[in-house]
Amino acid sequence: MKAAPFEYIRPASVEEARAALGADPDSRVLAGGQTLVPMLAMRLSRPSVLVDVSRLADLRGIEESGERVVIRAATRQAEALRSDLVRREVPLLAAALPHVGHPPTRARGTVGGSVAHGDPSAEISLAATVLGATIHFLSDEGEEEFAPEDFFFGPTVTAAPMGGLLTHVAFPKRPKGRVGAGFREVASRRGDYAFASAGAQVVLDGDGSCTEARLGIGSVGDAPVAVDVSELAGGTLSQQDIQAAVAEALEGLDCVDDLHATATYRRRAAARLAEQALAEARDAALEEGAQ
Amino acid sequence: MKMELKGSEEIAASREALWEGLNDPAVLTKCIPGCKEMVETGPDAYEVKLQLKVAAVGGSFDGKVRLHDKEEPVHCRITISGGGSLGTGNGTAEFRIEETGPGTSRLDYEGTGEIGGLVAGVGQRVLGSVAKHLTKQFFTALRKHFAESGEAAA
Amino acid sequence: MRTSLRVNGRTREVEVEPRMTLLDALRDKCGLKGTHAGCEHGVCGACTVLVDGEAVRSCLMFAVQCDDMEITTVEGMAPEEGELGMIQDSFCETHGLQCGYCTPGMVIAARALLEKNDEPTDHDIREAISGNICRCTGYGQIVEAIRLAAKRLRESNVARSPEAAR
Amino acid sequence: MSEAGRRFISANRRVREDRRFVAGHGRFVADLEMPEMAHVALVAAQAPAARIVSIDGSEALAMPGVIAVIDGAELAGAVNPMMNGLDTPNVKRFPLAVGQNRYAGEWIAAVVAESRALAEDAAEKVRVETEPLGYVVDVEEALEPGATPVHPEHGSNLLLDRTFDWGPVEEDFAAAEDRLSLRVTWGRNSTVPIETFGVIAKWHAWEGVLDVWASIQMPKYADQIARALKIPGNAVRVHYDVDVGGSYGVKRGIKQTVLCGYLARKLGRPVRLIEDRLENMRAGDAHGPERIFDIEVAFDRDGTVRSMKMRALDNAGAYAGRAPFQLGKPIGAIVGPYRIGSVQYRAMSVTTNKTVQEAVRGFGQSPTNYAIETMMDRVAEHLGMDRIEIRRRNFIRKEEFPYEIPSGSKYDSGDYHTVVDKVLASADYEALVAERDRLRAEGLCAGIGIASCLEPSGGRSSFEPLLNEKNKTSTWMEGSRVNIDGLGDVTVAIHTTSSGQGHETLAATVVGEVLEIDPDRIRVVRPDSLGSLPGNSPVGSRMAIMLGGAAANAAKDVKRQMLAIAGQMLGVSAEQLRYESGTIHGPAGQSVSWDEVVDVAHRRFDDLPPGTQPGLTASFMQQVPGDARLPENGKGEMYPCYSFEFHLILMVFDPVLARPEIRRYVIGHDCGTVINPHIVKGMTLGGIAHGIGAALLEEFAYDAEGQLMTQSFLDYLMPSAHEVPEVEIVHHCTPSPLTEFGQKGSGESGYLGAPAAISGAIHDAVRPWGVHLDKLPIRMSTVSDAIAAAEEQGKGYR
Repeated sequence: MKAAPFEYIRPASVEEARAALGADPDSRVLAGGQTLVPMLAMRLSRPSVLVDVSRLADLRGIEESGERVVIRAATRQAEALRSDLVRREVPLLAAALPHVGHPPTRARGTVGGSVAHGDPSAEISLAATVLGATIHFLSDEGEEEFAPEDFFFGPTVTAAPMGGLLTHVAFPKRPKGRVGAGFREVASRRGDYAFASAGAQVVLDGDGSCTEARLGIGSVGDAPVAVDVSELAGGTLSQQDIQAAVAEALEGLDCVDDLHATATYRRRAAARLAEQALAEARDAALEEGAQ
Repeated sequence: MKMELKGSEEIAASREALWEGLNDPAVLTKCIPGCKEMVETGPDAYEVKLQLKVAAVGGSFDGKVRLHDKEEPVHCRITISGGGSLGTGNGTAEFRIEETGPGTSRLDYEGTGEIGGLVAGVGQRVLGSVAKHLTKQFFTALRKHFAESGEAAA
Repeated sequence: MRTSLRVNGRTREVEVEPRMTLLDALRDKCGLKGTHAGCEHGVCGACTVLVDGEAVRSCLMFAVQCDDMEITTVEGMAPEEGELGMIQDSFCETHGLQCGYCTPGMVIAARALLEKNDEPTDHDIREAISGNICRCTGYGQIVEAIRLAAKRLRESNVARSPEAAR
Repeated sequence: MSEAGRRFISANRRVREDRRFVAGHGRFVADLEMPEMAHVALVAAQAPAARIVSIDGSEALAMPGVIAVIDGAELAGAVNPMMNGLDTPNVKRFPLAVGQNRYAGEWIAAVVAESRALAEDAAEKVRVETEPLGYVVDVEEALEPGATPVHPEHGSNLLLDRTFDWGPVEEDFAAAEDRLSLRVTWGRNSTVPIETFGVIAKWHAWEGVLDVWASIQMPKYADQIARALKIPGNAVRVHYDVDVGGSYGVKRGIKQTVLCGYLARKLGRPVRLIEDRLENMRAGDAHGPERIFDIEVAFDRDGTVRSMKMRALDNAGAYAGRAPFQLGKPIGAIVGPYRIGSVQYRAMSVTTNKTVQEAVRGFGQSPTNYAIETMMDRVAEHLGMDRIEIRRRNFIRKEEFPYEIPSGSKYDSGDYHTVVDKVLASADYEALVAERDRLRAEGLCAGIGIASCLEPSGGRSSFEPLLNEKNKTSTWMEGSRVNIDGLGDVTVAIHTTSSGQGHETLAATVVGEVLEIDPDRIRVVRPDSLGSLPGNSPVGSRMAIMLGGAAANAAKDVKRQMLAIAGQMLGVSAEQLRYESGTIHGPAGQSVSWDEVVDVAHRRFDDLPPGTQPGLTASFMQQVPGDARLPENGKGEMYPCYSFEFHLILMVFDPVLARPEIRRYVIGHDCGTVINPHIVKGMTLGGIAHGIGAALLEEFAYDAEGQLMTQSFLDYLMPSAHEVPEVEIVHHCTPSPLTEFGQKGSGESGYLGAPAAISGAIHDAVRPWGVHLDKLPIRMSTVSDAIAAAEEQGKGYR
């Protein structure tokens, strides 16, 4: 299982990377390689040029930028997992990251790579979808910004512009108030592509009453989706309320059938995980208030 | 593995123009994603060479295309079979064209395919989404073709 | 392409095609046969090596990506020819292997864990090796080996890397 | 020899092989470098069945670095078909498909190039024109009249259909108070070693010898290679000093070696094929049994099982090979550990357009145990009896051994009731039940799984004559040689490859035990096949018994020689001497040291007893213990030794997510005298992990169009450290009266009972919904969907 031949370029700057990608429509970005290289090895993918951006300093790092936390594309998943800033300001992402692959894949895999391949079971993509993060590209058209719902179409298929370079993903910082996040997924084995996943973030006021609730479902269809559980606002996130809101929000959820799991299973599992994620988020928010 | 594709597309072209376009190797070469070559080998029979590419997924496909049951300008059935570096594909699709207004038509299509080899064995996760994307690309190109030929005609 | 690989403290200049994985370069260009190919698509973990101190899959990196990086393979784990390192010795003590094919990757994964955490829980241990498939042992004696190595590490006076403080 | 008197056997000693592996200094076939080595990649068929119209390698051959392209027609013109186990001469098989392919992924052409990457590049350029043919993937469809035959020359898809009647089955059924029937299905899975199969073949034209280095675990491998390549048996030299990266049965390697052997001769260069994972999964020796069991069981209301009718319908895949014999091994333990008085067994092996099946750990015993244990659970459920109680009631009793089962095998020894008692005590069974009920009260699915089973070991391959009357095999011997050199150091030769079983440790331990010297001082070597004694490779849990016996007996012979020499030196008869740790003591306090005996044996012929050969060396060929007669009338002894295991597990899962968690896993294990506790423990734990995979995760799954959907490790899912729980082992030792030290086999342990136990636990957990899930692997979504469907019908807790 050897990759088909390709040319390897390691640009010295983002501009050079962009130029290399723009020059050849069959070029691909190589960052962490954890998704792309298996496809190369099986020859499902055969680009003519690989543009290795993994060492570009301008594509590495996590920083605050106003009301956002910017994670540059080639930042390792393991770095994001260790980041205090992420833990403090983007708790849902922090809750999602331990579910990404295994330690050796997180050590190389990048935040941008996870998003760029459009895998519906990618945990980072789900967190981005729930939180309304923005996905930023540099292309011939200049800088382009995508909302997750306009970006993910299906496995490997995204709205990424031709020859574009994913530069960073900007996550909104946590809202004011008592914030809690919950992330749940189910797969045959820990670390596998999930059959269903759910990410939730809730905000409580001082009395424990919910002021905002967000929920997203991943892995069940072509793309992660944010679903509307805004009706939970104003309540106390009781188990009944959560169940009712989830049942309503997930009505008509599009689920795929495959060898490993049926659509029926995915739909029911998504609901169960959504309930668990919301409850986990609620409990985390309550605990935050208690401290 | 079995695949099904089904849909309807509104195209800004008359029924006749659409019919002609769908029977014109030059138009098809332009619109079929990754089509490098389409050679007529007999009445309603073609050989195609494709270089497919959807995001990271890519590979070659050489196939034979045949048109059957033609009812000009309304209906035809297309069969395709072939293979390449990604595996094999065989399929049949029915097309029906309805006129929906002056210079606009609707193309209804419904097809089933059978995929074998590499993609069936290792790429099932991506197959559906790639197929949908290629279909979308085809119709985007087809629309563009008629938009351009419309402009040229105007 | 000419590239220089720094493996187990020694730098080698090698000529590789861009498509040659780090795994193949270690084996075929550096003669280091301890790192094994299991699946070549990033699932089984048999090819795990340390790159800049982190356990990574060498089948998912190309050799040309690795110049200036510090690579450690299982051959770099023994202090002397014929003398086992502490983690290796622990694997022998508990028989944390059978056919030995996944073992180098397991030993590397264990080292990556213990450099950061010398008091791992069983869950930590299992998580650290969860990306390494062993078909022989059912993992029980591997977990015992890493538990034992951690204990020995805690009880030893070996100076540890700054990473160990984490 | 008394157990207490042993120094090294059963001691917690390190496994000597481990040192080289932890250092990365194993010697696997892919590690070997040879000048001028050429590399093979394969062209795979895409359709499940197609006529090969043409294969055009010209474009590939024109690529730089490409040496050769060959197809099945060329190969079939030069080599014999590979051996069939059954008498099915028209089911011919060659390393590359000839004329037509019979499964998707079958190798139809081979490309040889200067590197593997170039060979893969060129393989893509081989133009294959085919015409699709009809195909069949479902085993029952393949049996229907008019089904597409996979081998038209053979006439039907039936390779084997044999019914055995042991005992008064119809009478027992008529006399029984109750009966029930069930169907269970064992999914196509296998052991999937992390090292794929690899081979290097090198032809010495001037010597007329084919050197072979391969990651094999295959009985009579050299013979088969020679026969296929039409060269003398002594022209194949297999190097056994290659480490094998796991096998558990599947590393058969015949077709790969015949292919490379042919290429090496044709090209005059060493030729190497290291299967990549895709080649391995599609068409390497990767797949295992796939079996439907239809069972009828007759029993009394007190739980006594009187008789059983079992039909095992096996989907063999596209060719015959040795795999159908996997329907034969279970005959050696067809009643499990139970006193079932009569059995009817129908074994059916059927071809389909799937990848060929190969031998897998247990050689068919694990699927059969799963069927028998599910049957016992079902009888208990039907009678409202406790599942442990019904087993206890039917177990063969300690005092009944040796116990002859209806099919003719004699179980050597056992104490099943005690093992079960020890497990229940160790697990605190009452508390386990309370814990299950507590979990259920929390709204979770919780279940206890129980399985007992036997591990037949050390067999003489009697299933061969049993299923193919032309085959007269009645030995399955193993040889070993012990040599004490001129400096007094001991070397033991073993004559096989190992794939993690620790045979070097085994041989050193038993020889050390006999000679009373530290095993660490003993070297163990693996001569090549031309320098080897006959042997049959480590299959069928036989090596502790057979290699252990051979090495021990060779060592005893050497010791006898030493005593004879010492007797001569002291002028007393050997019977008057006492051997102790290498020193030989005479009756009057005099003694002769090891070094003195060695000196006489190697240098002082004059001082040797008359008629004695110089040197100190002995070879021993171990015959299988027990009755060596061929089976008669479908009945005969198959295995000498029977290990026993009893699994007890607690499993829990959410009724919707259904992700199974094994909370507790306790296994009682009795394999007689344990030679190395580390090794036996590892086999048991590893076997359980395999069983977890077979029960829950692993399947070579095909779609209706005959395509293998699980070709990569993204879809063929093996348990990771998260899925395999910590396992508690409860030991018991009932020595075998038939073996050197009382040892029995343990190489298949764990795997034989785990699938049944896990399936049983899931059933116990879903019992409130009245659901049966009798097909492995039991996927999470199957469990969850079944619960949901039952709830819609108003069943279950709610």
